[in-house]
Amino acid sequence: MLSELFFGYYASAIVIFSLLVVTRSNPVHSVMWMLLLFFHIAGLYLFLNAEFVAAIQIIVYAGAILVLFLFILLFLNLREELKVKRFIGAWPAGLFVTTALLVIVLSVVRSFVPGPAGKYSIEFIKQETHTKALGKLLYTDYLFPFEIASLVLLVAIIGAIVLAKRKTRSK
Amino acid sequence: MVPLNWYLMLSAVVFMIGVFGFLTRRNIIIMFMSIELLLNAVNISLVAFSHYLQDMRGQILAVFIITVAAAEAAIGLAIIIALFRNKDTVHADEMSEMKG
Amino acid sequence: MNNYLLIPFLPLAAFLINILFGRKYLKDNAHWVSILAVAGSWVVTVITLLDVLSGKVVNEDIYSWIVSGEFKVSVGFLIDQLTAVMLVVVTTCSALIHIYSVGYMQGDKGYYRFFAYLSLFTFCMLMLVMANNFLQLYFGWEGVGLCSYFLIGYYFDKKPASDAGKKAFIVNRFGDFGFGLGIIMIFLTFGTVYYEPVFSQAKVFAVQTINFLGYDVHLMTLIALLLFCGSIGKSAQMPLHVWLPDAMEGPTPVSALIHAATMVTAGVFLVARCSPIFSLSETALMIVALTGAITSLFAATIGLVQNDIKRIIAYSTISQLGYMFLAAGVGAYTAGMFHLYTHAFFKALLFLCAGSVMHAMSGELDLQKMGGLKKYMPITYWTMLFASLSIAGVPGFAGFFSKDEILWLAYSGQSPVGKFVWAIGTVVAFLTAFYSFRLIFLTFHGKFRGTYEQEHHLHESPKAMTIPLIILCIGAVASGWIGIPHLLGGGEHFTEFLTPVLGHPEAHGTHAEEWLVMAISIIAGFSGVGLAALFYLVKTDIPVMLAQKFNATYKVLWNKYYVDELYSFIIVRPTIWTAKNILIGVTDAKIIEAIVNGIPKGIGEFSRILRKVQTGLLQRYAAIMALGVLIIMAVMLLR
Amino acid sequence: MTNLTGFSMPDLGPVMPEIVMTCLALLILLADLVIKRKETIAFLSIVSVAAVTYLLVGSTGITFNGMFIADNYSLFFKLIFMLNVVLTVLISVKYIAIEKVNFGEYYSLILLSTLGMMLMASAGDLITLYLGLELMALSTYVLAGFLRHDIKSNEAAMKYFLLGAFASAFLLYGTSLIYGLTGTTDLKAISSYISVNGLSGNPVLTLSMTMFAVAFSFKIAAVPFHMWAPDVYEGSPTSITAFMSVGPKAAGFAVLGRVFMTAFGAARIEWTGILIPIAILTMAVGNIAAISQINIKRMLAYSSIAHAGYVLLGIIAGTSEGTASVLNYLFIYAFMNIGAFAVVIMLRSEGFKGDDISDYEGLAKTHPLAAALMLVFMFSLTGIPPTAGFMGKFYIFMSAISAGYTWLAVIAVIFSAISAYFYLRIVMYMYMKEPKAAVQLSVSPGIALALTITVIAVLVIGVLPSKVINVARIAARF
Amino acid sequence: MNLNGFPILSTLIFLPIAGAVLLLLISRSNENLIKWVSLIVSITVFIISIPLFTEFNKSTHLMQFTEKHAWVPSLNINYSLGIDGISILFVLLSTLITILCVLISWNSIKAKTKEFYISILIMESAMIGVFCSLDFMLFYLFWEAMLIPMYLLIGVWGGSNRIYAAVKFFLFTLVGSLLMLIGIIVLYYQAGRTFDILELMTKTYPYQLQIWLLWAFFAAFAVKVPMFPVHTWLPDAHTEAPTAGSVILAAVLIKMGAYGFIRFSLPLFPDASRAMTPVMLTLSVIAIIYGAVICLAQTDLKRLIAYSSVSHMGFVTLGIFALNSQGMEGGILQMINHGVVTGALFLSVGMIYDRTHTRQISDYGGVASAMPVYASLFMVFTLASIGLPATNGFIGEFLIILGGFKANQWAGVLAATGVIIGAGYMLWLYQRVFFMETNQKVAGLADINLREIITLLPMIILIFWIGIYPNAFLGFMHESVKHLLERVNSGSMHEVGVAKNILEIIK
Repeated sequence: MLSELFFGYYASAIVIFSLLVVTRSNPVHSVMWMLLLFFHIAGLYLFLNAEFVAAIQIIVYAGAILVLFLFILLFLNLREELKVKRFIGAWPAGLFVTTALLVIVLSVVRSFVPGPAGKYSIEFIKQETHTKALGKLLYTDYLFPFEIASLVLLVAIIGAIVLAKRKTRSK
Repeated sequence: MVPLNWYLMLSAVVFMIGVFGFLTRRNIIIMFMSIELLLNAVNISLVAFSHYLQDMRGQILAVFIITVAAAEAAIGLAIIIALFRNKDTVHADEMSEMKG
Repeated sequence: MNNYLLIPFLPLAAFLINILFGRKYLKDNAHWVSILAVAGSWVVTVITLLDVLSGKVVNEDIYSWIVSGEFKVSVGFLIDQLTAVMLVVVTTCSALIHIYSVGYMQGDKGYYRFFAYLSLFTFCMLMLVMANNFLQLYFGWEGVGLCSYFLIGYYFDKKPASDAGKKAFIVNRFGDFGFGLGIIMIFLTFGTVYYEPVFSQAKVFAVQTINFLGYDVHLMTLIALLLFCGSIGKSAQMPLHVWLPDAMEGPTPVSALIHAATMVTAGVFLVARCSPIFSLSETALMIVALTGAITSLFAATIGLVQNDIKRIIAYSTISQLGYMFLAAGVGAYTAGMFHLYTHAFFKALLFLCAGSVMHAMSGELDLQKMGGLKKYMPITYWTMLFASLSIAGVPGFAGFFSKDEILWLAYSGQSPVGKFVWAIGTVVAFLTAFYSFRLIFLTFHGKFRGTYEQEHHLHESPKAMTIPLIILCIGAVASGWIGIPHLLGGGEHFTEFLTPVLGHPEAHGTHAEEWLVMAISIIAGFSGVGLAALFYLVKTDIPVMLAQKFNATYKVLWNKYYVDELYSFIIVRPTIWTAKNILIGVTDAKIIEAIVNGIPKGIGEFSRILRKVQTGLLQRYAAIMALGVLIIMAVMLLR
Repeated sequence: MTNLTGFSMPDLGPVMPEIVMTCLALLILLADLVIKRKETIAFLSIVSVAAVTYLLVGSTGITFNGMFIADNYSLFFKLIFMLNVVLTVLISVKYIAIEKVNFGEYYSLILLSTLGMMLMASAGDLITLYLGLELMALSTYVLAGFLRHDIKSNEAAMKYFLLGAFASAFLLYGTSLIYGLTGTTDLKAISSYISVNGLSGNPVLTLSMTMFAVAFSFKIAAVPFHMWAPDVYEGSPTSITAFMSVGPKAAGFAVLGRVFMTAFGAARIEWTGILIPIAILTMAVGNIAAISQINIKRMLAYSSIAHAGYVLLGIIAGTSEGTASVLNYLFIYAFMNIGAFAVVIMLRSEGFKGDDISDYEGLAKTHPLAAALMLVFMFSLTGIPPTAGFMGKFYIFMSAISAGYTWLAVIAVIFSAISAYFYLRIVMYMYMKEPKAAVQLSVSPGIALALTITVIAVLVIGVLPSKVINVARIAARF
Repeated sequence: MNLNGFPILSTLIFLPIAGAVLLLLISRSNENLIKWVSLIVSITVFIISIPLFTEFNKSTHLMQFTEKHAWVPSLNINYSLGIDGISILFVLLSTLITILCVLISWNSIKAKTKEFYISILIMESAMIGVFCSLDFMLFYLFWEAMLIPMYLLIGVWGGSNRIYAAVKFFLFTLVGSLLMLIGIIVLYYQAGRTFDILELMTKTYPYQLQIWLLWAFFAAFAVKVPMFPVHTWLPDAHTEAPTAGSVILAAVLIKMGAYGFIRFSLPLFPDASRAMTPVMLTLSVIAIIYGAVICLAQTDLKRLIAYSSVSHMGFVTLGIFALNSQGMEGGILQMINHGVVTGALFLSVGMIYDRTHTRQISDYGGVASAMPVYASLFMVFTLASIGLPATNGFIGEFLIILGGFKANQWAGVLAATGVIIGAGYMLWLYQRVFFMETNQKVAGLADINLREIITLLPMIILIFWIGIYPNAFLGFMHESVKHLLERVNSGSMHEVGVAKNILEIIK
C-alpha cells in the first residue's frame, strides 16, 4: 500500500511541476520549477531502483543543462519579456491537438501487455549494485553506442564554438 | 505493487504537457524546456519498462538520452545566441523571414 | 494500240512544253505547239473513227494505277462507238477553238498560259472520254473541273473572275461528292470499277435492295442517282447550275470550248455510258428526265430577260443540256447523244460569234448598247443567224433533227413521264427560238445604240477568227444530216452507229403521231421566231410595256430566281458564321481551351493557397506535424 | 553474460570504415589549426573520403552482437553518402570563401554528419539508430546555421533544430513502446518476437509504428512533416542545402527501409496503409507548391519533397524489387540534385545572390554552357528519357506496378507531369527570355569537376542504366 | 537480314547525333560552316537510307534490317531495331524532311544557329528511332527524347507567343505519353516480363485489361495525331514555331501518333480496338469536318494550314480504324502524303514569311503577278491538299473514303463532305493570297530563288510520283497490312469466343 501512496505523490508532483514549467510567464520561475521536477523524477527512478540513472539525472540535467538555461536567460531583459503575452494566438488549437493525442495514447497504453522478462531480476541488481551492472553493460554489450555518444558530445562542442564564439576569425 | 500502466500513463501525460508547451509557448527557451520535458517523459517510461521487464536495456538508453539531451542543449543554446545576436528577439513567431 | 495513245498524250506534251518553257522562250508563238498537238490528235481521231466504223472496238489497260487489297484499277482505254463520237466532238471543237483563240487572245500577257491550259483541258477531256474504268473517268472528271477553274479564273487579277473560278470548282466538287460515293457503291457491289464487268453483271443485281444510311433502297437506283449527282454538277443542271452563268467571266473561247461543247456534255456522256445501270431502275430514269425538263424550262425562262449576250447563250446551253438529259431520261440515249453532237457545233458557233461581236465592240456585252451590226460584220451575222436557226429547230438545220428526235421519242417512249416531258420540251422549243432571235435582232438589226467611238471602231474580226466560224457554221448546219429520221427518208445513221453501245430506242407511236409531233415542234419554233421579230423589229415598245406590267415576274427572272442569294443564305454564310463564332468562339475557345488552360490555372491557384499555408511560423509547422500524427494514429487505430 | 575478464573484443573489421572516418574527421579538425589555406583542407577531406570508400568495399559482416550490420544494403547507401560528401566539398570550396565563413570546422562537421549517416545505414539496433541519427542531425543543424551573420541561416538552423528535436522525441517514444512490447531493441529480435507472438493487430505496435513513421517522414521531409524543408533549404548555405537534400534524406530512407522491412516485416499491410496517404500527399504538395515559387532554392526544396514522394512508392511496394528501385532512384537523385544546386552556386558571386528564378533570364545567351547543364538537370529531374531521372522513375513505377499499385503509379505519373511545368519554367527563363543584367559566374575547379561528374553521370546512367540497376538489385536483398 | 552485317538502322539513328556533337565543336562564329556541316550530315543520312528503299523485300511481313543487342539485361530491355512495310516510308520521309528543314532555315535563322541545327539533328535521330524501334522502352525513349528539341525549337526560335505554345505542346504530349508509360509497364508484367513488341503481339490479354490499355495508349497517340478533343495545341505550336519547326512538326511528328495506333494499339489490343472503332470513327469524322469548317474562318496563314492538317489527320485515323485493307493502306499513304503536302505548304509559307514577315492573309493579295513561279508551285500543293486526281492526296483520300464507307456508311459519307469543305477553304486561301489586285505590302516581291526551288522540288516530284504511280509506295505495305489485319480482325476472336462460352457453362 505504501508504494501506491509513494507513487501517487511523485506522479502528481511531476505532473503539476511540468504544468507550471510550461505555463509560467517568467522564464526564471519556469527554470526553478523544472529543477524541482528533475528532483522528483530522480526520486521516482530511485523508487524504480535505478539509482545510477537518478544520480545522472540530477547531475547532468539539474546541474548542467538547467545552469546552461540560466546563463541564456541572463541575455534576456526580463522586464520586456514579462509584459509580452506568453502563448501564441492559436493556443486553443494546440491544446485540442495535445489533448486528443493524450486521449489516444492513454487508450492504447491502458491495455498494455509487457514483453518477456529479461535476466536482470531486481534481486540480481541489488546484489550486483546498480552502477556496477550498468557500467559493465556499457563497456561490453553497449560499447558501440557509447562511442557514438562520445562523438555526439564532440559535435556538440564543435557546433557550440562555431556558432556562438564572439569574434569571427575567418580569413 | 504499482502496475506498469500507471507509469506509462504518467509518461504519456508529461509527454503531452511537453508537446503542449512546445506548440503554444512563444518564448523559444520555454519551447526548448518543453523538449527536455518530452525526453524526460520518455526516460520515465524507459526506466519503468526496464524495471518491470527486469532488463537493463531501458536504463542504458535512458543514460544515452540524457547525454544526447545535454549535447542538444549545448547546440540549441548556441543557435539561440547566434540568433539573438542578429535579431534581438527570442520569440518564435517573430522568426518568419522565410515563408511561401 | 499505241497510236490511240497519241490522242490524249499529244495535248499533254503540249501542255508540259508550254507550261515549262512558255514564259521564257515560247511567249507569243506558244499557240503553234498546242494547235499542232490538237490537230495531231484530231487526225488520229479520224483514223480511230474509221477503225470503229469498221467494227474494231478496243479495251486495253496501259499500266496498273492503284492496287490495294482486292481494289485494283489501272489506266486503260475503251474505244467504242460512244467514245468515237465524243472524240470527234472534242477534238474538232478543240482544234477550231485553238485556231480562233490565236486571234482572240492576241497580245495577252499570259498567252502561253492560256494555250497550256487549253491543251491540259483537251488532255483531261480525252482521258475522261476514253476511260475504261470509273476511276479514270473520275480522274478526267476532276481534271476538266480543274482546267475550267484555271480558265474561268484566267484574268486572275480581277475579283469576279477568280470568284467565278472558285465557285465553279466548289460546285463541281458537290457533284463529285455524289459521284465518288457512286463509284464506291459500284466497287462494293461489283468488286471492280471496270466498265465491262460492271455493265455485264448489272442485271444480276437488278432487284437487290441495300441498306444505305439506314434506309432500304433499290441498289441500282441508288448507284444511278449517285452517278447522276456527278452529272448534275458537271452539266450544270438544277440545283447545281449556278456556276455556269458566272463562268462567263472567262475568255470567250473558253466558254465556247468548255461551257458549250465539251466539258458540260460530260454529264450526258456519263449517263449514256452507264445506260445499262440507268435502264435497270425506273425511278432513276424518271428523275433524270424530270430534272432535265425542269432545268431546261427554268433556264429558258431566265434567258428571256437577260441583257448580257454571253449570259443568254450560257442559259441556252443549260436549257439544251436539259434537253439531252430529258432524252436520256426517257431511254433515248442515242437521241441525247445526237443532240449533244449537233449542239456542240451550233453552241460553240454562237459563243464564238458573241466573242467576235465583243471583240468588235471592244468588250461591250450589253444588248441594249448594240444594234445594227449587220452591215459592219456580215460573216459573223450570217454564221450567227444559221446557228440561231439551227438551235430554234428550223427544219433542215441540225438542231431540228436532233430536237425533233428527242421530242418524238419522249412522246412515243413508254416512260411514264414521257408525255408530260414532251409538253415541256415543246414549250422550251418555243422559248429557245424566241430568245435566240431576240438576241439576233437586238444585236444585228435596228439602229446602233452604243457610244460614238465604239461605232467608229466597229469592224469584222480578222481571218483567224472568221475561218473557224465558217467551218463551225457548216458543221452546225450539216451535222444534223447524218441522223435524218426514217420518216423523212433518212437513214438514221447516227442512231444505228451508236446502237451496239446504247441499244435501240423503241418508239410505239404511229407515223401519223410522228408527223403530228414534228409539226407541233416546227410551229413552236416558227411562232417563237415570229414573236421575237414582232417584239424587237416591228413594235419595240411591247417588251418595255410587258416588263412594267409583269414587273414582279420580270424582276424574279432578271435575278435568276434569286438562286445564288438562296445558296449563299442557306449554305455559304451559315458555314462561315458557324466557323467564326461557334467553332472558334465557343468550342475551341470556350470549351477545349477553357479546360486546357483551366487546369493549369487551377493548379496555380491551389499552389498559391499552399504557399499561404507555409507561413514561416515555427509553431504552425509543429502544429501541423502534431495534427499529422493525430490523424495517422486515429486512422490506424480505428481501422 | 560474459564476466569482465572473459570480455572478447568484438570483431572490428566491418566497423573499420567508420573508425577511419572518425579519425580522419578529427585529424582534419586539427589540421585546420596548422594549415591556413582552406583548399588543402578540402582536398584532405576528399582524400580521406576516398580512403574510406576504398575500405568500405571490403568490409562486410555483423558486429557488436547485431548492433552494427555492414551488408550490401548499407554498403550501397554508404556509397551514396560518400558521393554526396565528395560533391558537396567540391562545390563548397569557393562558395564558403564568397560567403566569408571559410572555417575548417565546416569540412569536419560534414564528415561527422556523413559518419552519422553511415551509422544509421548500418544500425541493427534502435539505440545505435537513434544515436547515429542524433549525430547526423546535430552536425547538420550546425551546418545549416553556418552563416552566422545571415539572419536567414540562423532562423533556418533554429527551425531545423527545434522541429528535429521534436521529431526525435517521437522516435524515442516509439522506441520505448517497442522496447516495452518486445523487450528488446534489436531489429531482428523484434521482428521474430512479432511474428512468433502474432502481434500484428496490437494497438501498441500500430502506435509505435506510427511514431516511427512520423520521425522518418520528418527526416525525408514527407508531407505533412515537410514544413521545415523549404525554409531550411532556403536559409542554409546552398552547398549545405545540396548536402541536406541528398544525405539526410537518403539516410532517412535507409533507416525507413531497414526498420520497416526487417523489424515490422510481418505487419506490412499496416505500415503500407500509413505510407500510401503520406506518399500521395508528398507528391501532390511537393509538385503543386513548387509551381508558384520565385526563389530557386525553395523550388528545388519542394522538388526534393516531391522526389521523396516518388521514392516512397518504392518502399510501399515492399518487395526486394521495390527496395532496389529505391536505391537506384536515390543514387541517381544524388547526381541530378547536386548538379542543379552546383549551377545555383555558380550564380552566387560577389554582391549577387542569384537565388531568384528571374536571375536566370537569358542565361543561355550570356553563359550557354551553364544553361545547357541546367537544362540537362531540369529535364532529368522531370524524368525525360535520355536522362537518368527517367530511368530512376521508370524503375520505381515498375516496382510499384509489379506490387499491384498501378493506380498509385498513375497518380505519380500525373504529378510528375505537373512537375514538368515548373522545371520547364526554369528552362524557359534561361532560353526564351532576354538577359536582364550581365550575370558573372564564379567558377572554381571544384565546381567544374563536380558539374562534369554529375552531368556525365546523368547522361550515361540515362542511356546505360543496367550497371546501377544490377548493383541496386544485389544490394536490395537483405 | 541487314545486308551483309552493316547495321544500317543504327547508323541512321546515331549519325545525326554524331553530326550534332561535331557541331558542338565548331565555334559559334562561322555560321556558314555550321550550316554546311549540318546539310552534309543530313544528306549523307538520306543517302544511307536509300538502300532501305531498294533492298526492301516486299513479299514478307516480317521485320527487316533487324538488330538486337542487350541494353538492360536485368529488366529484359533490349536495343532492338527493325522496319517493315508500315514503318519504312516514314523513315525515308524523316530523312528527306530534315534536309529540307536545313535548307529552308539557311538564312531565316539568325540567332543561336548552332543550337538550332543541333536540335534539328537530334530531332532527326529521335524521329528515325521512333519508327525503327521494336522494343517498347526504346520506342518510349525516342518518343520522349523528341520532346526536348521540339520544345526548344518552338520556344527559342518561335514567333511572338512562342513560350505559351511551347509549354502547351510539351505538357500536352508529356501527360499523354506518361499514361502510355504506365500502359507499357502493365503490359510488361502482363506478358511475362518482356518489352519486345513482336513477342507482345503474339499474346492475348483479357478483354477488360485491353480496354484500359487501349485508352492509356490512346491518351498518348491521340494527342500526337491530334484527334478532335485534344488538338488545340497544334495551331499554337504551328503558328509560333519557326518554319523548319512547323515543317518537322507537320511532316513527321504528327505521324508518330497515327503510327503508334497502327504499330501498337491495333495489334496489341485487337478486341478492344474492334469494340472502340465506332468511337474512333466518330472522333475522326468530327476532326475532319471540325478542322475543315474552322479553316474557313482563319485569318492567320499558318494557323489555317495547321487546322487543315487536323482535318487531314482525321482522314488518316478514319482510314486506320476502318480496319480493312483499303482504309489502312489509304491511311498510311495519306500519312506520307500529308507529310509531303503540308510540309511543302509550310515550306512555301516560310519562304513568303521571310519576305513579308506577316502571316495575316489580309496583308496578302495578287502575289501571283509578282511571283508567278512561286504561285504555280503553291497551286500544285493546294491541289494535292484538296486531293485532286493525279496528285498524291487523291489516292490516299479515295482509299480512305472507300475503306471508311465499307466500315461504316455514315463515316464514309460525312468524311467525303470534308473533301468539299477542303476545296472551299484551300481555294479561298489561294484566291485571297495570290489572285485579285496586288496588295501594296506584297507589291515588289522577288520570286523564289534557286535554293528555294530545290527545297520544293523533291516535294513536287513525290506528289506526282505517288499520284501517278502509287504502287511504288503501296507495294511496301500490302504484306504488313494484311498480317496486321489478320491479327486485328481474327486475332484472338476465337479465344474470346471460347472464353465466352466457358463462362456460360460456369454461370
